[in-house]
Amino acid sequence: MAVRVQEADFDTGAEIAALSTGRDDVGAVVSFTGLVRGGDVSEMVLEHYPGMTEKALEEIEAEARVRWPLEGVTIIHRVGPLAPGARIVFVATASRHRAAAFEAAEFLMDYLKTKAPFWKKETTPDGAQWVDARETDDMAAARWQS
Amino acid sequence: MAVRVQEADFDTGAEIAALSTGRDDVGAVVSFTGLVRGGDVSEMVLEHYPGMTEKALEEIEAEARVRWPLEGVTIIHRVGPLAPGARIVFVATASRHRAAAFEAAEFLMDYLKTKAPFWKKETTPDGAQWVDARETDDMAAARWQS
Amino acid sequence: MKLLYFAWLRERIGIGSEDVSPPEGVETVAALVDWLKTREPRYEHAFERTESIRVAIDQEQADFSASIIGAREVALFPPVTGG
Amino acid sequence: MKLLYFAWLRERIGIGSEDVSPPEGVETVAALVDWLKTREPRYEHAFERTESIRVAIDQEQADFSASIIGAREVALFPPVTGG
Repeated sequence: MAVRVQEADFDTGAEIAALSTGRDDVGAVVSFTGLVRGGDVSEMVLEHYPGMTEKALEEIEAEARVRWPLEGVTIIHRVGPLAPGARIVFVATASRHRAAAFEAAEFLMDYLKTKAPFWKKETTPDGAQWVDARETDDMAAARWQS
Repeated sequence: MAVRVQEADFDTGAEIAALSTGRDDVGAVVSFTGLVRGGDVSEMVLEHYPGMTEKALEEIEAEARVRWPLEGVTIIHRVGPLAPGARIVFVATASRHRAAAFEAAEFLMDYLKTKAPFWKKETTPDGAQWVDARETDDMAAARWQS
Repeated sequence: MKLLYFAWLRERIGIGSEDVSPPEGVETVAALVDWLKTREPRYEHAFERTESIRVAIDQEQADFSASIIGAREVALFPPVTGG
Repeated sequence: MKLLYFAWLRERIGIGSEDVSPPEGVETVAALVDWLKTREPRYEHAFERTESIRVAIDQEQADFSASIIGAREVALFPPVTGG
């Protein structure tokens, strides 16, 4: 399945390769890997809405496939506790040409950030706190609406 | 080194991981993998200008680092004979935030396509032919000039 | 009707889900939230700033003005912060 | 001065590199190419459409109007098609 929500880590190289293995019509694969940044943060916990999450990610994928000619899409989002430096999210797009792959990957991340039901809680020296939604993420998602 | 020109294949997962391993200030890694498309093409040969190629790629990397706050950049370009489905080129960018990583990766590919001295020769049923430069690549590179 | 709460809303209310039977006349998300606020102070506290609360009805994003009539599952949560 | 040729330019000229000593007065890339065209038909053929030929002087991109005085290495090639 193109969309996965899991506690386990994932293998970016294998995921990228899977989008073009056994076929020769893919000219471009773009991937995005999101990681937990440290600094004051000692741990991050990802909560989600089981059932709706998968549905939301599949809708986001379907929307990307309507907008761009894609040969493949993979979306993986981890949940549960994650340490600084850990992978959180992975999005990859395969297309014949690079522009479609780049745009679709950026679109998927912008939409995922504002539409998929995940919530981050960070532990810092001040205690554990839910991360606030960022206005810049709303703005990033809004630019795809025309 | 951040820039490599080589006949050998490369490991996309290892390259992506290398940009964030042992550090926790990287929040986003974007990668682009370019592959040989098949169809009528049975083989592709990549010629380059040894010496200038590395220099050109390093200049492109330096330009990206001036324009975006990047924590890391990797550019790999293969040369020699390549079969359909084979990886040709890899670009990866690491940054604190995703917008910089996405934009820089796209910029690197656009500049590489128009400024790095590589030439492709395709073998089709009609024989071997040098690939023509595409006007759309010049247009893609031009949009970064303002 | 099943209610689901996530993130700090879940923590303030103290439970992740519950089954409720709203009284007659409670036909929208907004009315549902107003009714919940009358039940106990923890709901009042959780829903004090409804502009920062999002809603999904049967796992689809919805507005506070949306009808909850016939809904099986209504989820209330803060703006999402994944990715 | 070392000249380098790549891709179909290399194939038409039949060699990838050569050392040349252009006569006095040949001071730009354009003049160099004009002089090469007078040498043999294969150069005439290779350089018949100069608008589709690019140049690098000492491994830096340059124009046909650029000076070649003091240059160690001049490379002539079609528009690049990597990536």
